[in-house]
Amino acid sequence: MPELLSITALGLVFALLLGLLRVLHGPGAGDRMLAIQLIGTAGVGMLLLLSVLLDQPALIDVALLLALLAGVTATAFTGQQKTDHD
Amino acid sequence: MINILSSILILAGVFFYLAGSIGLLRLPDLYSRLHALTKADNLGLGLLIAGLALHSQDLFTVLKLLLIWLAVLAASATSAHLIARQARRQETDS
Amino acid sequence: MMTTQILYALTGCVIVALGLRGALLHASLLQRIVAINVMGAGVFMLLIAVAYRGPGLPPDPLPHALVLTGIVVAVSATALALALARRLHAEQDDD
Amino acid sequence: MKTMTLHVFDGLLLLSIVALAWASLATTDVRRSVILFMAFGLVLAVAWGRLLAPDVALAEAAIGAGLSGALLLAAVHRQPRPLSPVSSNDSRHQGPNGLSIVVRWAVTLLSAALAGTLAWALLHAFSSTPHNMLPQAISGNLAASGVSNPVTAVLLNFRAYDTLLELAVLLTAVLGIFSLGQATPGYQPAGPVFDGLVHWLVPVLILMAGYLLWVGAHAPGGAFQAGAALAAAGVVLRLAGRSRIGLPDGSALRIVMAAGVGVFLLVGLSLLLLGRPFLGYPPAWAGALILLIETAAMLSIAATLLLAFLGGQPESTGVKAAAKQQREEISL
Repeated sequence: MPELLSITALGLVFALLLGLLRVLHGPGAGDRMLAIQLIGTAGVGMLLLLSVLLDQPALIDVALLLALLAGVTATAFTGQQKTDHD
Repeated sequence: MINILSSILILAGVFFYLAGSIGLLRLPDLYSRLHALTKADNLGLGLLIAGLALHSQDLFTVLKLLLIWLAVLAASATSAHLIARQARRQETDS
Repeated sequence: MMTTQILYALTGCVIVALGLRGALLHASLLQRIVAINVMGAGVFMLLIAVAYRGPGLPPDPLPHALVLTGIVVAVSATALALALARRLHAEQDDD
Repeated sequence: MKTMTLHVFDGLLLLSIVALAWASLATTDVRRSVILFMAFGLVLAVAWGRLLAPDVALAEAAIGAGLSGALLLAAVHRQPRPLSPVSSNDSRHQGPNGLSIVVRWAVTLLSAALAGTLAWALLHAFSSTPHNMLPQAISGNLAASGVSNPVTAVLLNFRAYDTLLELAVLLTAVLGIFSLGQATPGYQPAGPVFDGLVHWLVPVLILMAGYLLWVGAHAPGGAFQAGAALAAAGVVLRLAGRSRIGLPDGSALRIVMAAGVGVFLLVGLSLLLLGRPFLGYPPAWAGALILLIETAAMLSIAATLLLAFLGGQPESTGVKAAAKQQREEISL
């Protein structure tokens, strides 16, 4: 089982690196945000795997917080501020 | 038996992750990437979580895992919508 | 030798250097703020690598506590810097 | 086999971290830089988890990947397109501010020299025999600290002075932000989809904050992470264009801002009156006192971070008028 999990974690890092290429290439900000979403989901997956692999149950909480903050990030990206006139 | 099932689920999860990221890289435009990615990584994480949940002993952990999946699902659906809307708005602007 | 520890510590050094270079070279205030944050992250990585003592062993909690407070102080300093930058631009626009 | 794979995992994770740090600083497009920095924070949270630092990973997930990204993105949205007057697409030949190649190389070499020195010092330190006195002192006294999470014990008991001063630093930062003017304008009301997210995300974040505060005594978590989660709930409300984001008005706000430092000081001084050292908790009360201080600290930290996101004094009418008057005086 640890072998399987560590290889799985490796697979997720590869997914992250592919997402990284999209972040670097863009071209638009939308593409970059999409890639960030992938990196976030891969990060959540990695933390869950590491929590079993390294016997750190607290990493599940980290993954949960990361998952919740993914929503905040997306809204920060698209939120429209009222115009500043002062 | 449970070990085999969970291994299959976890491996399938990683497969979808990789498929999603390859789609993100190879597909031609933002909208098709959006579709590919949101489906693939939600499914990938879902399968991974299902595989890991089979291993966990206590109910609270299983509930947390489920909550993680729901949070990612909702966040990615919302952000996909917002990103698509933003992209459409910028297209009509220019 | 602890490969993991050294790997992360050396990466921390590289990130500190990248951040310092960015903070010195960028013209935009906002990007300087980002660069200083990157530099801080490098220092955090150094400290956490130093605290790591191998798989299965409990790490040293003292650097963790340091980094934890460091993260919170860094974000509030960033906010202060951003507010200063905003005020600076408002003053420049008035001229 | 497992360690081999983990080494490869470490290598690739660090590769992506360095690539993100480099890329976010190599561009002159501020927006791109900030987005890359947010990705950098996300991957860092995984790295902290890998290095068995879940306490730090929690803070990074909430702050590094979430709040500071939101903060910087808001600053990017706010400013009119390029911040630097000279906008050159190619930064390789000439710097964004027209620095000569000589200066750029000098700075690069200087930074590399710093990294080299740091690395040399570290390798030197690693090769000498480690002093385990401090970690042993911490684990030896953990039973008397009132909590079983060693990081919380360091923060709220063994090094409580530092944490008290840190809360004072946060308070100072917010007062500095206050003195710079009023808050940035609010956001436009969210559409139905976004509103749907707000409806469940805000209560879940508040629950998460409570959970983190509670588990902090015996597992990773505590006032800092809880405060950050609570602040994130307020940030979501603000981004969704709500006028009420959970911050109290007027003097109540001031009390909440000062609560962390205040309760900390009160506890410390009361102990002094009882003939104990400042912040030297009696072991029997330590757990309860730490929880009390942490609750106050959580509220203060959340208020501080949320006010930091606002970027100035919130728009209560009295304050606004005063700020306007002050500004007119300055411009005269």
